[in-house]
Amino acid sequence: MADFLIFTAGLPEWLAWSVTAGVAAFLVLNVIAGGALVFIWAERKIAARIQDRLGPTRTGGRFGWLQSLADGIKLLAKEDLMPAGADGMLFKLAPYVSFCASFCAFIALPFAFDFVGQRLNVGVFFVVAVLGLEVFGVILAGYASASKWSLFGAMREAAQVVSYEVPLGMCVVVPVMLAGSMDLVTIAEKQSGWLTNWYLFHDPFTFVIFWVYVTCAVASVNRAPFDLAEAESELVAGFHTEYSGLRWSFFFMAEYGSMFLVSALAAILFLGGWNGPIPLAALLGFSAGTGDTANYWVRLVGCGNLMGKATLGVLVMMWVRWTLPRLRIDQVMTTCLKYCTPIAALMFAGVMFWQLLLPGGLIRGLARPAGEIREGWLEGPGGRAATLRPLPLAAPAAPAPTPAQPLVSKPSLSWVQP
Amino acid sequence: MMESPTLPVFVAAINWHSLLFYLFASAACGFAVAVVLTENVVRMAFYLVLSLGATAGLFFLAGADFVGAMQLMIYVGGTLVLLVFGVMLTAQAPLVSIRTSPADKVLGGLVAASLLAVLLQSAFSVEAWRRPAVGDVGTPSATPLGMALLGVRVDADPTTETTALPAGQRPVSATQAAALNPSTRSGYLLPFEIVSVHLLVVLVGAAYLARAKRRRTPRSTETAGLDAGGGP
Amino acid sequence: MASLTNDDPRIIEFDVRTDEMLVNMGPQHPSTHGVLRLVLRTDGEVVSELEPHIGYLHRCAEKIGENLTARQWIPYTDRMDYLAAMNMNLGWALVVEKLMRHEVSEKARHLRVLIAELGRISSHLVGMGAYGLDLGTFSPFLYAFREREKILDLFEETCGARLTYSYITVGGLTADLPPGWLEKCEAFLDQFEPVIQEYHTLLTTNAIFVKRTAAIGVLSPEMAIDYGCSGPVLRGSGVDQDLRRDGESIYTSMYDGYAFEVAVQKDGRYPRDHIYPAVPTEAVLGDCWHRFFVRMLEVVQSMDLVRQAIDRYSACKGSIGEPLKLMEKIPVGDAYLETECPKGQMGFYLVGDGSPIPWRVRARSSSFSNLSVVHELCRGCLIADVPAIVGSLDIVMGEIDR
Amino acid sequence: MRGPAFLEKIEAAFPGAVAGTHLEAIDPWVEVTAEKLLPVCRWLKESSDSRFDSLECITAVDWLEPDPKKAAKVTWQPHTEIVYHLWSTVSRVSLVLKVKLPRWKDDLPGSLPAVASVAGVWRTADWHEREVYDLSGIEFTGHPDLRRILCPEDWEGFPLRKDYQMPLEYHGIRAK
Repeated sequence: MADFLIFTAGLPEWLAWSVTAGVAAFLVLNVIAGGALVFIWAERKIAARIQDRLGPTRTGGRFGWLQSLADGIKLLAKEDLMPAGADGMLFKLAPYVSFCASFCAFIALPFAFDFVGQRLNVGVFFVVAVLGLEVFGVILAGYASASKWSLFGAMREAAQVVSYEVPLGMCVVVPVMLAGSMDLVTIAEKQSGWLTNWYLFHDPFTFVIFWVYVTCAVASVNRAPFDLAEAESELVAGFHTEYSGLRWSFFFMAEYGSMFLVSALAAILFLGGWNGPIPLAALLGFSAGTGDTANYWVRLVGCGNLMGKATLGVLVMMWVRWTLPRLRIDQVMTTCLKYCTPIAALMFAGVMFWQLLLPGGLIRGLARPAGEIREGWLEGPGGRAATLRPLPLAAPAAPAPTPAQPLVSKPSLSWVQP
Repeated sequence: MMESPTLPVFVAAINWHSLLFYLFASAACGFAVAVVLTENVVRMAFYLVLSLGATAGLFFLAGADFVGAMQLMIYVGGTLVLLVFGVMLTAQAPLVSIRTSPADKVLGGLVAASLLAVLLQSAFSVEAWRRPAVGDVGTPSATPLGMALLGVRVDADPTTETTALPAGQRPVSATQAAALNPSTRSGYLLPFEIVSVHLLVVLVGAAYLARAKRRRTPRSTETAGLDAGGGP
Repeated sequence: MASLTNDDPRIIEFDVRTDEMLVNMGPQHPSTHGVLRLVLRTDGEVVSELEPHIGYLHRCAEKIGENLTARQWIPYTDRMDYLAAMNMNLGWALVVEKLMRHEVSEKARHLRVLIAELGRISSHLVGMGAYGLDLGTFSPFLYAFREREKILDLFEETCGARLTYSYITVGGLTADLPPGWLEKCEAFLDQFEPVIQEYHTLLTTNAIFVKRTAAIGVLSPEMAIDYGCSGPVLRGSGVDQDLRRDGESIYTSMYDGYAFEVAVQKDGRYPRDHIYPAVPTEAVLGDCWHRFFVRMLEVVQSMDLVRQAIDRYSACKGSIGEPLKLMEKIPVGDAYLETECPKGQMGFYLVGDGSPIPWRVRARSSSFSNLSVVHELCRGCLIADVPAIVGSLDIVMGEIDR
Repeated sequence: MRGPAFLEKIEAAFPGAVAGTHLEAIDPWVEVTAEKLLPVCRWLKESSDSRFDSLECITAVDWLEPDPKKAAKVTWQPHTEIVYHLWSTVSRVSLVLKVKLPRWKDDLPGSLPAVASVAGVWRTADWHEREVYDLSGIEFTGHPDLRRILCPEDWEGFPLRKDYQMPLEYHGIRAK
C-alpha cells in the first residue's frame, strides 16, 4: 500500500507512510468497534433466548439489529458526571487505558495468511503481554472513583487478572513449542491441512490444555462465572459503578474487544486459525502465499474461517454467562492456583515428552524402533546428518506445505543461521 | 500489507522513524520527570506506567520486539501492577500527597545530577558503542538473543580474530567457530546470571523480613472481644 | 541466636496494620431484597462485624389498625408480606374469627387452603429466583417469574388483583371462584410438575451453586429457636415444626384430612427424597443450601395440597357463605394466633373492647426474627457470602418494618 | 394448657409472683408481677417440664381512653400491659404472660416505666424489646443496647401510645 502511494500517487514519502498507518489503524479499530456492536446485539438476543423471551425486536427492522446503535446514541447523550471525591485525571483516563490495551493486542493478531497489522516475530508473547495491561484501566477506575465499592471491585479484578496470567502464559507456550516459533502466522500455517492437523487434536495433552486455556481466558477477560469485578449482587457494579455515558461504553468495548481477541487467539493457537476443517484451497491447488488474485480469495475465505471460530468462542462465553452463577473470589483464586496452573504445567510437560518421543506424530513416531529414539533426540526429527544444531529454536524443517517463499525471511546475520 | 519500515534511501521531509523515536524518548523522560515532580502518589504510579510503556515503545522501534514485549509484560504488567496495588491500598486520604521540603529537593537534585554525569561519561567512553551498528538489523528474530544466552558475543564480529584450531579439524559450523573463539566467548552471560541470583536472594530476604507478624490473639476475636461488652 | 526463633515469647508479632473499613451495604443495594441497610465492618474481604439497620419501610400499620374496623384493616395485611398477601389475609381473618368464636363454612375452609397454598408456591418461586440473582445467575429468576405469572393470572380471576388481593377476609372470602377456574388451576399444576425438575438442574445441583451455598451461614437448631426463627429457616436447621400440623386448633382444623409431610430432614433423610436430588456431601444441616432445598420441597408439598383442596372444594355443595359485616362488634378480650406463612410463622394479636374498632392490633413478623440472626451467621464470612446468607433467609422488608 | 394444674406449679415455685389469671379466656393468661418476671421466665424456659424455649412475641398494650366522655364509662384504670407469648417446641404448648405497669414511672409524664429485660433468656427478645421500647416507650433494664429500631434514632415520642401527638415537622418535612 505504501509503495502504491509513493510511486503511483506520487505522495511524498512520509505522507504515504502516515496514510498507510492511518488506514491500518482505522481498519483495526473498526474490527473492534464492529465486533462490539455485533456482540452487544448478540448478547441481548442470546440472553433472551436462554431466558425464554424475545430480546430486542423492534429497533431497526425485524430482529432489532439496530439495538446496539440505539445503545450507543443513548450512551452518548448521557450526562457526563464524575463523583465529587474522584481524582479527575485518572478518572477520565482509565477507560482509555483499558481500551487501548485491548486495541494494541489486535495489531499483532493475524486474520489470514498476510492480513496482519504488524507481523511480529514474537506475536503470541506480545499479545499476552498487552492483555495483562488492561488491568491498569480497571485499577485506576476503581481507585479514581473514590468509592469503597469500586475499590473492592478493582482489587478483585487486579488480583484475578494478574494471577490468571500465569496459567494463561503456560497454555500459550504449548502451541508455541509445537510450532517452534512465536509468530502467530507460523503457528496457524503449521496447522493447515485436514482437521486432524489442528493442535487441538495433536495429542491428548494439548486437548486438555485447550480447555484449561478456555477457563483462563474467560477468567482473564472477566466473564461468566469469574466476573467478580462487576458482581452486581455484591459490589453494585464494581469498578465502573461511577461511570456513565461514553466512558462506560469504552469499558464495555474494551471487554468485548478482549473477549473477541481471546477467542481469536484460541482459534489460531488450537483450532487451526484460518485453515478450515477441510483444506479446500490446498485441494484445489491454490496456496495462501502472496501472489495473484486467486490467492487473495483464499486468504479472504481463511479470514472468514477465523472470524467464524472467534465468534463461536464469544457466543460460548455468552452462553456460559447466562447459565452459571458467580464464583466467590477465593474460589476463583483456588481454581487458578490449585487447578489451572498445575494442570497447565503437567500438560506442558506431557506435550514436551510427547514431542520428544513421538516427533513425527503418533503413527510415524511409534513405527520407529525404540533404539533409534535416542539418536533421534540428537539429530532432530528431520533425520538429517547429525550436526550439533544450536538451540532447537529454529523450526524443524518439516516440508512446509506451501512451496512459496520461506515463511521467515532470512535474517541478514547470515553467519548465525546454520 | 505494511512492511516493516526499512531505512529509506533519501532523507524524506519527516523521517517517521526518528520522529517516533523522539516521541517515545521524550515521553519516557518527560513522564520520568513527572514521577519525580508530582505529589499525588497514585498519579506518580501512573506516570511510571506511562514512562516504562514509552521505553517498551523504544525497544519496539529498535526492532527488538522480544525485549519490548518482555518489558511490557514483566515491568509494566508485573512490577507496576504490584506497585499500584501497594499505592492504592495505602493511599487513603491522609497519605495521598507527599510534600517534599525544598532542602530535600536540592539534595535530591545534586545526587541525580552527579549520577547523570557518571552515566553520560561512561556511555560515551565505551568503544564499541561509538562504531555504527554491526550490519543491518533486518527482520529481527529471537535467535541472536538465544545465542547470546549461550555465551556467544552477538555484538562483536567474530571474523576479526579467530584462534587457531587444533590441527586437522575444520570448524564444522560458524557457531562452533564462534564458541571456540576466546574474544567471542566471554559475553555478558556470567554477570547476568550472578545478578539475577543476587536479586533472588534479596527478594527472599525482603519477603522474610516483611512477613506478616500475627498478633498473639487472632484479630477477629479481639475486635469481637472489644464489642462483646457492647454487643448482645 | 535464640531470639530469632519463633517461639521467643518476647517477640510480639503485629499484623501488618490494615485498618478495618466500615462499609455500607446501603438501603439502595441491589441484593438486599428491599430497603435493608447492612453496616459491615470488613478487614479486606472478610466481614468481621455486621449490623442490620431496618425501619426504612415503617408505616406503623399497627397505629392505623386502632382506627379501622377488622375488615378495613385487611388491605394493610396485604402490604406486609407483599409476596404472599393471601397468607397474610388468612392470618388476620383467622385471629379475628378466633376472638369472635365465628365458624366458617367447610367449603370456604377448603377454598382458603387452596388459595393459601397457591400463594405459598408463588412466594417460594420469587424466593428461589431472587436467590439465583444474589448468586449471580440471571436466568432462573425469569424462569421462576414465568411460572409465577400464571399463578397471578389465576388470582386475578378470583379477586381482580395481582399483588395485594384482600381476597380472604374476616368471616370467609369476598367472592366464590369464577366458573372454569378449577380446570385452569389443574392445567397449571400439571404443566408445573416437570418445571420443578428444571429448577433443580438449574440451581440445586449446579456445582457452582453448591460451592457458593454449602456450609455457608450454618444456623444451629438451638440458635434458630433462640432467635425465634421460623418456617424454612427453622426447618432448614432440622427443627421439625410446621404450624399446619402443630399449630392452634382453629388453624390446623383447616388442614385435617390433608395428607402432607413436613419438609424437614429427619435422621438424615428428606421426605420422598427418591424423586429429588440428593443432599451434596459438602452441605451441612442448617446452611444456605438446606434452607433453599426446604423451600423447593415445600413448593411440591403445596402442589399436592392444592390438588387435594380442589377435590374437597368441588365435593362440597352450597355456597361459601357471607363474610362478617363491615361494622361487626369485636368482643372484649384478646387473642393471638400464628399461621404458617411462606417466610415463617406470622402472628397476629388482637385486643378488642366491644366496639367494632379493635383496641390494639399487633403483627409479629417472621422475617423480623429471621433477620435478627443474620449478624451471627455473617461473622467472619466473605463479602460475597453476605448476599448469599441474606438471600437464603428470604426476608421481605414490608413485613419486617410494618 | 392444663390450666389450674400449671398455675399451682408456678405458685409453688414463685410464691406471690402470680398477680392475677384468666383461664377461661380464649388464650388463658397468667399475670406476673414486674419484679418476679425474669426469674419466672428463666424457670419456664429451663426447669419447667414443658420447656418454653421459644418466645413468640412481646406486645405492649396502652390502656388509656383519650377522650373524656368514654373515659367515664371505662372500668379499668389507665395502665400499660406487656404481653409475652411463649411457645414450647418440645411439647407444642403455648402460654401467655402479662405484666401490668403504670403508664408513666411514678406518674411523671416523660419517665418511662421499667421492667426487667428477658433478652438474656431468649435472644429474640433483643429485637422485640427494642421495638416495644421504640413504639410504646417501655424501658427494659438490662437490655444489651436499647435503641430505636423502626423509627429514626432522633424521633421524639412513642407512636403507639394512645395520647401520642404527631410532631408538626421532622427535619423540615411537614408531618401534619
